[in-house]
Amino acid sequence: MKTNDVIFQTVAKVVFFMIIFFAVRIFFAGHYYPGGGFVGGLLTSGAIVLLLLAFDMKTVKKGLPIDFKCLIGLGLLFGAGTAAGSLLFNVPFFTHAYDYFQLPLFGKTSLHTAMLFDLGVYFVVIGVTMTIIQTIGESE
Amino acid sequence: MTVISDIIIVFLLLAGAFLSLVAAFGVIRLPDVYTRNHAASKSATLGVMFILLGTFIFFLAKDGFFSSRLLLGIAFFFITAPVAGHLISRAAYNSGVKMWDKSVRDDLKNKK
Amino acid sequence: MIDIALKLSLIILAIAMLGLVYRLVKGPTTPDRIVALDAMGVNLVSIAAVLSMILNTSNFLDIILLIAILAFIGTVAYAKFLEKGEVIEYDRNQ
Amino acid sequence: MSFQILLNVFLAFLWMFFQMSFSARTFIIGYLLGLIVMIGMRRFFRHRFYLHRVWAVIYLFFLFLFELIKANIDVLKLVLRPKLNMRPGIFALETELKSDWEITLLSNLITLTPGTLVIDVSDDNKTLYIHAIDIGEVSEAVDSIKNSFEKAIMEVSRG
Amino acid sequence: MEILMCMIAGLLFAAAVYLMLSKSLLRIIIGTGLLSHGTHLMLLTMGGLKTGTVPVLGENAAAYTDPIPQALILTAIVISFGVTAVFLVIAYRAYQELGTDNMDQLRGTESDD
Amino acid sequence: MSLLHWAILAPFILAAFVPFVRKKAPSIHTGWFVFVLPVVLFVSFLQYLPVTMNNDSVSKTVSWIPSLGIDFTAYVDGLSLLFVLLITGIGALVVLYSTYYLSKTKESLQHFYVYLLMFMGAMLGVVLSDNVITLYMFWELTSISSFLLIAYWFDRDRSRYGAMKSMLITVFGGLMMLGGFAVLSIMGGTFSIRELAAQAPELNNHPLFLLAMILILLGAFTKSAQFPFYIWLPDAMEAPTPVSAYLHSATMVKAGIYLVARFSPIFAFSSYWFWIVGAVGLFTMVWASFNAVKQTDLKGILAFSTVSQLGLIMCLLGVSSAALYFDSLDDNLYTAAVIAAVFHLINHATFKGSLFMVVGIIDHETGTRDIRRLGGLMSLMPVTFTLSVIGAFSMAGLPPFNGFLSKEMFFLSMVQLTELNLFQLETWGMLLPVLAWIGSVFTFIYSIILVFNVFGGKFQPEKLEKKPHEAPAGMLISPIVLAALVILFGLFPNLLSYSLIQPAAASIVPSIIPAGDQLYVNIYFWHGITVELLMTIGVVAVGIVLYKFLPKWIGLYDYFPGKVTLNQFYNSSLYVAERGSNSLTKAYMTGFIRSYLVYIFAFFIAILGFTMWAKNAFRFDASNTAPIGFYEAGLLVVLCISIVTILMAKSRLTSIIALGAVGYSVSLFFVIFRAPDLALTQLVIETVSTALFLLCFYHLPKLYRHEEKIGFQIGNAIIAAGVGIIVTLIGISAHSTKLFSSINEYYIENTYSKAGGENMVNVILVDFRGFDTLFEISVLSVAALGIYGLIKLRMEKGGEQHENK
Amino acid sequence: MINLPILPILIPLAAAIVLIFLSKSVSAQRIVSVIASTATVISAIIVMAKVKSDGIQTVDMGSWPAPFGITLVSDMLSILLVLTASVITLCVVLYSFRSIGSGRENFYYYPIVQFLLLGVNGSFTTGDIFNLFVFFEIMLMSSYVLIVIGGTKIQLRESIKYILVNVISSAIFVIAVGFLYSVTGSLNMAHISVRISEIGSEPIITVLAVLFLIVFGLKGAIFPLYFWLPGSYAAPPAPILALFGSLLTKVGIYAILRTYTLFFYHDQPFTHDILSMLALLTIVAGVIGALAYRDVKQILIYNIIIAVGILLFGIATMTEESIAGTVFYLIHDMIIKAGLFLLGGIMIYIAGTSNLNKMGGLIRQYPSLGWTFLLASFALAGIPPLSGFTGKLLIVRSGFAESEYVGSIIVLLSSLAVLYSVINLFMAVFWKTPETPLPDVKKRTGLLFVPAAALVVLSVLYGVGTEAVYPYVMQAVDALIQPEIYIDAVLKE
Repeated sequence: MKTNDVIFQTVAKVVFFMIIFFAVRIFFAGHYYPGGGFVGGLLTSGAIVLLLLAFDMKTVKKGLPIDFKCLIGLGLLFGAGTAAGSLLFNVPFFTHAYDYFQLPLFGKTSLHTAMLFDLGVYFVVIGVTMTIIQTIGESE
Repeated sequence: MTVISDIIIVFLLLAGAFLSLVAAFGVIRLPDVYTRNHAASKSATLGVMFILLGTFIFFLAKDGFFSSRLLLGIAFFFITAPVAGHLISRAAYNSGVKMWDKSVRDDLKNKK
Repeated sequence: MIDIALKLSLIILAIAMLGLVYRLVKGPTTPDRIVALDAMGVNLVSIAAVLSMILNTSNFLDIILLIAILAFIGTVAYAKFLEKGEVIEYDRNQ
Repeated sequence: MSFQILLNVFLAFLWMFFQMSFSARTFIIGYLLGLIVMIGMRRFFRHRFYLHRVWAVIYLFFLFLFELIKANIDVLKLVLRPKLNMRPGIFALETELKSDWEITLLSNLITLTPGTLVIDVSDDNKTLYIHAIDIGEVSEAVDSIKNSFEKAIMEVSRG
Repeated sequence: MEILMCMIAGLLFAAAVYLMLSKSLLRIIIGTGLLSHGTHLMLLTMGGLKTGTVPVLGENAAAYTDPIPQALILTAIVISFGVTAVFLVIAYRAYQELGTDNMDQLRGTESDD
Repeated sequence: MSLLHWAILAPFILAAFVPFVRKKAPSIHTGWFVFVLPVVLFVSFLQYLPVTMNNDSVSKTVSWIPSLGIDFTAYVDGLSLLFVLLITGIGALVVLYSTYYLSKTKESLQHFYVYLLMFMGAMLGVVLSDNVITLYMFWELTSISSFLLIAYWFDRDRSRYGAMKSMLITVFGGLMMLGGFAVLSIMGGTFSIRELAAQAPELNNHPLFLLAMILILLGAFTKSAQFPFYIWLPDAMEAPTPVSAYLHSATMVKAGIYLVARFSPIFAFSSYWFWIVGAVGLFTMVWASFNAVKQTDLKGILAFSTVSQLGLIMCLLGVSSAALYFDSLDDNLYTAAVIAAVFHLINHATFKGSLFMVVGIIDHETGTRDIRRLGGLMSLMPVTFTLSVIGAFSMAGLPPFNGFLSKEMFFLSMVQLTELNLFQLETWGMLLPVLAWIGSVFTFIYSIILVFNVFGGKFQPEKLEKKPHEAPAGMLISPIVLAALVILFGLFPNLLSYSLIQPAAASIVPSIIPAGDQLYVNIYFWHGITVELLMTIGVVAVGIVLYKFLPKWIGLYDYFPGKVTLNQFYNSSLYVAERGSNSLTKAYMTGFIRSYLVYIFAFFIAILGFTMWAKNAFRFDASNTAPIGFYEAGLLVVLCISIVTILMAKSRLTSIIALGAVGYSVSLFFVIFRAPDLALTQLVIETVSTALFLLCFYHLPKLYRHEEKIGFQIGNAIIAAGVGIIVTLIGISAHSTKLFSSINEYYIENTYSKAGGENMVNVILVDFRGFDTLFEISVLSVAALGIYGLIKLRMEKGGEQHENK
Repeated sequence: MINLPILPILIPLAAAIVLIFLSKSVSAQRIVSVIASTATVISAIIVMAKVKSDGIQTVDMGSWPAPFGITLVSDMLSILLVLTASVITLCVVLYSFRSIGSGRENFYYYPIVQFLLLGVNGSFTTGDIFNLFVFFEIMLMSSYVLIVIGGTKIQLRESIKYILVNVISSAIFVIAVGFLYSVTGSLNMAHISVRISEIGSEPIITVLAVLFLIVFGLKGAIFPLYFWLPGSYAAPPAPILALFGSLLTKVGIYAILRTYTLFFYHDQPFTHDILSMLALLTIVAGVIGALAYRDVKQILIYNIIIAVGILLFGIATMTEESIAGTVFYLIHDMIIKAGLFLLGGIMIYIAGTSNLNKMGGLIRQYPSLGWTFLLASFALAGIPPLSGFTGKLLIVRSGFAESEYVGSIIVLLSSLAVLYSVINLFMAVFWKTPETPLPDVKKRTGLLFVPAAALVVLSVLYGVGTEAVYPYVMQAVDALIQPEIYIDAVLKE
C-alpha cells in the first residue's frame, strides 16, 4: 500500500549523513580504537539500507549508481593488492609498512598500508551486504 | 568542581534511569499500542538523553575526554525517536490494530 | 557516590528491561512487540553507557551510537515490514 | 541565506590568509570577526540577517526541550496514576506549513510533546493525523500547537 | 565465571541441537544461529575472562585481556554471518521451489531425481 | 630391457597395432598377423631348453620401482619354460584355429585379437616374473583379459554374467594372493620369489606363515577353478571356443597350478600344504567329474572336466610335498607325484585343447552344442570324430594315449601315500586312492558320453540349425596337431622327460635335489601288473557298466537339490549383497536430515563421552576464574529466557526476535568481557542477520510445529542435552588445563612498536593475522555472489538443464 | 623469491577477483580461468621443485615470526596435494566449457571455482590451525554455492542438508580450536606440536584429538559422519561433482593426516585404534552403498567413501610405510575420482539419465569413452600397474606388518567391491542392450572427453611412473613421520 513517508524520508536524509560520517570515523579509527573496516563497512551499508527503507530500490539505484558486485571485486583487489604489494619488495606476503607524516590540516598522521587493506575490507563488506540486500529486495 | 559534577552526574543518571523505568512501566501498563507508544517514544528518549548527558559529563570531568560521539548520540535520538514512534503507530494503524475500546475519536478513518 | 548511583541506575535499567521483555513476550500484537523492542534498543544504549562508566573506559562509546543507529534502522525496518509486508520496495510508485 | 553563510566562511578564510595560520582556531576567530562585521553591515543585505534565524532555532530548541519535559511529566502522571481514566483518540490537524522540512519538524515536535503522537500525514501534506492520549480539549491542543510550534517553525524557515 | 560461561555455551549448543533436530526449516536455521553464538562464547571463555582491561593500548593498564580469541571470534562471526545469509537464501529459494519448509517433505532420497 | 622383457611385452605392442591393421587391411583375416607372434616366441623360447635342461636358469632385471623393491625381473627356469612353451605353442594353434573359426566380416576381430594378445603377454608375464608384484600385475591382467574375452559377445546377458563371475572370483583370489605376497614380503623382506625360496626354512617358522600360505592358495584355487571356486569356469564357456580352448583349459586356469608349483619350495614343508592342496585338489577332481556327467552342453562337460583335471594336478602337487621328507633322491618314490603333475599338465593341455577345438567345430558346423540334439555325426564328420576319440580316450586314461600314462602315475602316487607315516596319513590315507579311483570312473563316463552321444546314436537333423558337414581343413589343422601330440607323447613319453618334465619338476622340489645332482625322470609304458593298472581296468569296467545304465541312475542327481549348489550360492550372495545393501541403505539413508544429524550427534556424544570416561579427562579447576558479577548474572537470565522463548515460540516473528535478543545479549557479554570490537561487530551483524531473517521469511509460511510427537521431542531433547553436556565438560576441562602461557604476550608488546597500532584486536586482524581476514572477506564475497546467482538464476524454468535431470 | 608457497593460493585469488569484474563476458571468463589454472599448476610445480631441492618452504605472513603470525608451510605433502588439486581444477574448468551451461557461467561459476581451489590449496598449505579453519570455510562456502548454483529442486533440497552438516562441523571446529588454544596457548601447528610433546600424553589432548577427528571426519566423510555426502553430492552437475569428489573429502583426510602425525600422536593406542576401527567401518559402509545403487553418480560417490576408509586405515596404521601408502593413495584417488566423475558426467550427458537400468549400449558409438572408463575403473580398483596399486599395496602390507589382519583383508576385499561396482556400471552403461535404442546421431563429446581422459592418462602415468614420484612422496612421508623436520622448518630453531 502507498503511504506518505515525508517525515521519514526527510529524517532519513539527515540521518544518512550522520551515519556515514560515523562509519568513516569508525573505519579510520580502527587501528587505534575499536572499529575498523568491517564495522565501518557495515554501518555504511546500514546507511544505504536506511535510504532503501525510506525510498525504494529504484530511487537509490539512481542516486547511487554503483554495481555492488564490482565493489566486492574492488575491495578484494585492495585487500589482495595491499598484501601482494610485498611481493614487489621481496618481503613475505602481507608485510605491512607504515610511517608518520606531517600533513597539512591533519597534522602528524601515520600512514599505514594496513589502512589500505582495511579499506579493502570496507569495500567488500559494503559490496557484500548491499549485493545481498539488493538481490533479495529485487527477488519479487 | 568534582563534587558539583558528581552531583550533576548522579542526578542525570538517576533521572534517566527513572524515566526509562517509567517508560517501561508505561509500556506494560497502558492499554493499547498507541498509548504505549506514547510512553516509549517520550520517556525512554528523554531518559536515554539524560543518561548520555551524564556519561558525557562523566568522561569530561574524569578524563577531560570530550566525547563528540555522545553528543552526536543525543542529537541522533532527538531526531530519530519521534520518527520511529510515528512509523510504528502508523504501521500499527495500517496493519489494522484496534485502538483501545475507550478511545473516543478516529479522524484517520476518513482520511482523504 | 557515583558508584552507587551507577549500580542503582543499572539495576533500575535492568528492571525496565525486564518489563519490556515482558511486553515483548506478551504481545499481544506485533506492533506492541516492536514498541517494546524499540524501547529495549533505547534502554540498551543506556545500559551500555552506564557500563562504560562502570568499566571506566571510553572504548565502548562507539557502541552507544551504534546501538542507537541500529535500533532506529531496526525499528523502521520492522515497522515497514509490518505495514507493507516487504522491507525494501522496488518501486514505491507502483 | 546561504549567500550570507558563504560570505561569512569566505571572510573566515580571508582571515586565515591574513594570519598565515591554517588551524581551526584561526578559522573560528575569522568567522566570528566576519560575523561582527556582517552584523554591522546587515542593512545592506536584501534578506533578513541569518543570525536571526539562528536565534529562532535556539528558541525552538528550548521550547521543544521544555515541552518534552512537560510531556514526560504528563506521561509519568498518567502511568503512575492507579486508575487509567483517559480518553485517547485520533484527530486531524490542518497545517499551513508546506515544505517537507517544516512538516517533519512539526510532526517531530508534536510527537515529543505531551500526549500527542503523529500517526499519519495526508498525501497532500496538508493534514496531520495525531493520536492524543487524552483528547478532551482538542481545540485547545490544536491552538497550542498552532501558536507555539507552527509559528516558531515559520520563524525559522520563512524568516 | 568461566565455568558458568562453559555451561552457557553448552546450553546454547544444546538448544541449537534441539532446534536443528526439529522439522521446521526456520527453527533449524535459528538453531545454526544459536550454535554460532555458543561457539563464540566458548571461544571467548577459552581466552580467559576479565583478566585485564580492554585490549587497546594507552589505557594505562597493567594487563590486557587476551586479544587473540577476540580476533578469532571476529573472524568467526563474519564467516558465520556469511553462512547464515547463504543458508537463509537457500531456504527461501527452497521454499519457493519446493513449496514446503517441513524437513520431512524435503527428504528425497538419493536415488530419486 | 632384455630380450626376455621384449618377449613379454611383444604381445602388448602388437596388440596396439591390431586395430590399425584391422582397419588398413580388412580383407585379410587379422588372425594371420597375430599368428606370427606366438610362433616366433615359441621358437625363440625353445633356445632356452638347453639351459633349463642343465637345471640352470636365466634371469634379467629391469627396474620399475626399485625403491619399493618392485622390479620387473624375468626369470626362466624349467617350470617357467614349460609354461612359456605351452602358452606360445597352444597360443599359436589357437590363433590359427580362430582364423577359421571367427568370421572376418561379422566379428569385431580387432577386439578379439587385442584381448587375446593381451592375455598372451600377461600369461607370459605371470610365468616369467620373479617378482611377486609383477607376477600379481600380470595375474590380474589375465583375469581382465579373460573377462573381456568371455564378454566378447557382450550383447548376450549370459556372456556378461559369465564375464562378471569369472572376474569377481579370480580377482578375489588375486587380491587374496596379493595379501599373501604382502605377508610373505614382510616375512622375508623381499618381493623376489627366488630370494624368498632361499629363506624357506626360516619362513616356515614364522607366525605369519600359515596366513601367507592360505592367502596365496586362495589365489591359486580361484584361478585354477578348484572347489568351491570352480563355478566361474562353466560360465566362462560363453567365450568363443578358441578362447575356451586357450584360456579356460590350456593356459590361464593353469596359472593357479603354476603358482602352487612355484611356491612349493617355500610352503611344501608344511603339513597344511599337503592336506589343503591335496585334499582340495582331490575333492575337486571327484566332484567335478561327477558333475560333468550330468551336463548336456558339450562345453559344459569340457568345463567340468577341466576343473576335474585341474583338481587332479593340484592334488598331485599337494601330495608331492611328501617327497620333501626324504633326503635321498634315488629311492624317493614320492617324486613320482611331481613328475606326474607336470606330465599331466602337458597332457591335459594337448588333449583338452584338441577336444575344445573339436567341440568348436561341432558347434560351428551344427549350430548347437547340446548333446540331446546331437548324434550320429560319425559318418558326416569322420576326421572330427577321430580327433575326438583320441582326445576323449586320452582324457579317460586309456592306452596308448598320453593320458593313460599320467593317470597311471596319479594312481601310483595315491597308492604310495597310503604307506606313508606322515601327516596322519595312517588314518586318512586310504581315502586318497579310493577317491581318486571314483573320480576316474566318472571321468571315464563323461569321456565316453562326449564321443558316443555326439558321434554315435541317431542323427537328428531336425533338431539342428544347419546341415552338418566336415569342417574346413584349416580349422582342423590345430586339433590334428594336438591329437598327434597326444599320441606322440603317449607312445614316446620320454621325449618330454628330459627336456621339459625333469627341469620343471626340479624347480618345484629343488630342496630334495642335492647340489650337482639331477632329478631323473623316466616314464615307462609298461610297469607290469601293478595296483594302478588294476585300478585302470576297474575304471574301464565299472565305467562302461555305468555308462550303459546311465538313464537308470541319472536321476540320482536330482537328490542334489539345486538350491544349495555353489552357483546358487554365488547368485544369491550377489543378490543378497545388492538387495540387502539396497534395503539396508534405504533403511539408514532415509533422506531425512534429522536422521543424519541424529547419527552424527549420537556419535559425537558416544565417542567423546567414551574418551572422556576412558581417559579420565575431566578436570575441574575453579581457582583461576573470574568472579561472577551481578550484571553477568542478570545477562545470563536474559539469555536463558531468550533461549527458552525460542524453544517455545509458536510464531516465527517471536523466534526471530528472540534470536536477536540472544545475539544482543551475547554482544553485551562482549562488552562486559572487554571486547569492544566484538561487541560492535556482533551488534551490527546481529541486526543485519535479523533483517535477513525477516526478509527471507516473509515468504515462508507460518511457523507451525508440524505436530511433533512428544516422543520425538524427548528424543531430540536427550540428544541435545547430551551434546550440551559434552561440550560443557570438555570446555571446563580445557579451561582447567591451561598448560602453557599464551602467545598473546608478543602481540601486546609489539602492537605499537612494530605494527604501529593501538587497538590490538584490529591490529591482529589486519596485520598479525591479516591473512585470515583476507580470506574471511573472500568468504563473504563468495556468499554474496552465491546469493546473487541463487536468486537470479533459475535454471529449471529456462533451458540449460541437460545435466540436471 | 621468498614468497613462492603463496603463489598457488594467490593466483586463484587474483583470478577470482578479475573474474568478478568479467562477469558479463563468458568467453573472457573462460580464457582467464584457463590461464589462471595453468599458472597455478606451473607455480605449484615450481614450488615443488624448490621444496625438493631446498626442503620445506615456509613464509611467515606479514614477516611476523613463526608462532605469532600465520605461517604458510609448503612441505612436500602439501605441495603434492596442491599440485594435484590444481591440475584437477584445470581439467574441470576445461570440462565445464561445454557442460556447465551459460546460465551458471554468467553467474560467477568460474570465480567461485577459483575460490574453491584457493580454499583447497590454502588448507593444504597453511601451518596455522585457525587459518585452516578459514580456508576450510572458504572452501565450504564455495562448495555451498557450487552445490546450489542453478537452483534446481534437488540441488536446493540437498544443499540444505549439506550446509547444515557443515555448519555443525565448523562450529565444532571453532570450539576445538578454542580448546586447543586454551590448553596449549598457541595456534601455530608446529608450535602446538612442540608444546604437546613437552607434556606428552595428557588426557585432554586425547579428547581434543577425537574432537578434531569428528571435525575433519565430517568433512572427510568417515563412517558415522558420512551420511550427508551421497545425497548432497548427487545434486550438482558433473564438473562440480568432480571437484567435490576429488578435493573436498581429501582435504578432510589431509587434515586428519596432518594433525594426527604432527601433534595427536602421543596416545596412539587409543586414538589410532579408534581411527582404524572407523576406517574399516567406513570401508564397509562405502561398499554397502556402492552395491546398493544402480545409479552412475551414486556408485561413484560411494566409492569416495570406500577410498576415505582406505586412507584412514593407512593413517591409523601409522608406520612409515603405511603413511607412504596413504600419500600415494591420496594423490591417486584425487586424480582418478575426478576423472571418473567427469567420465560419468559424459555418460549421463549422452544417456540423459544416470539410472543404470535406463542406460546401455554406448560402446558402439563411444568406444574411446568406454575403454577410458574401464581403464579408470581398473585404476580405481588398484590393479597394477595403474595408479591405485602402490598405495594400496603399501597400506595393506603395513597393515599386515602391524598385525591388522582383518583390516588389511577388508582393504583388499574392498578393491573387489570397488571393481564389482564399477564394472557393473561399465557393463550396464556400455555393453547392455538399451531398452530404447540410442539415436543414430552421435552427440559431440570431444571437448568433454579430452580433460577427462587427460586425468585418466595422468593417473596411468602416475601408476607406471611410481618410481619417479617415489622420492617426492618419501620426502613428504619423512616430514610426517618425523615431526621435527616440519617443526624445525617452521620455527627455524
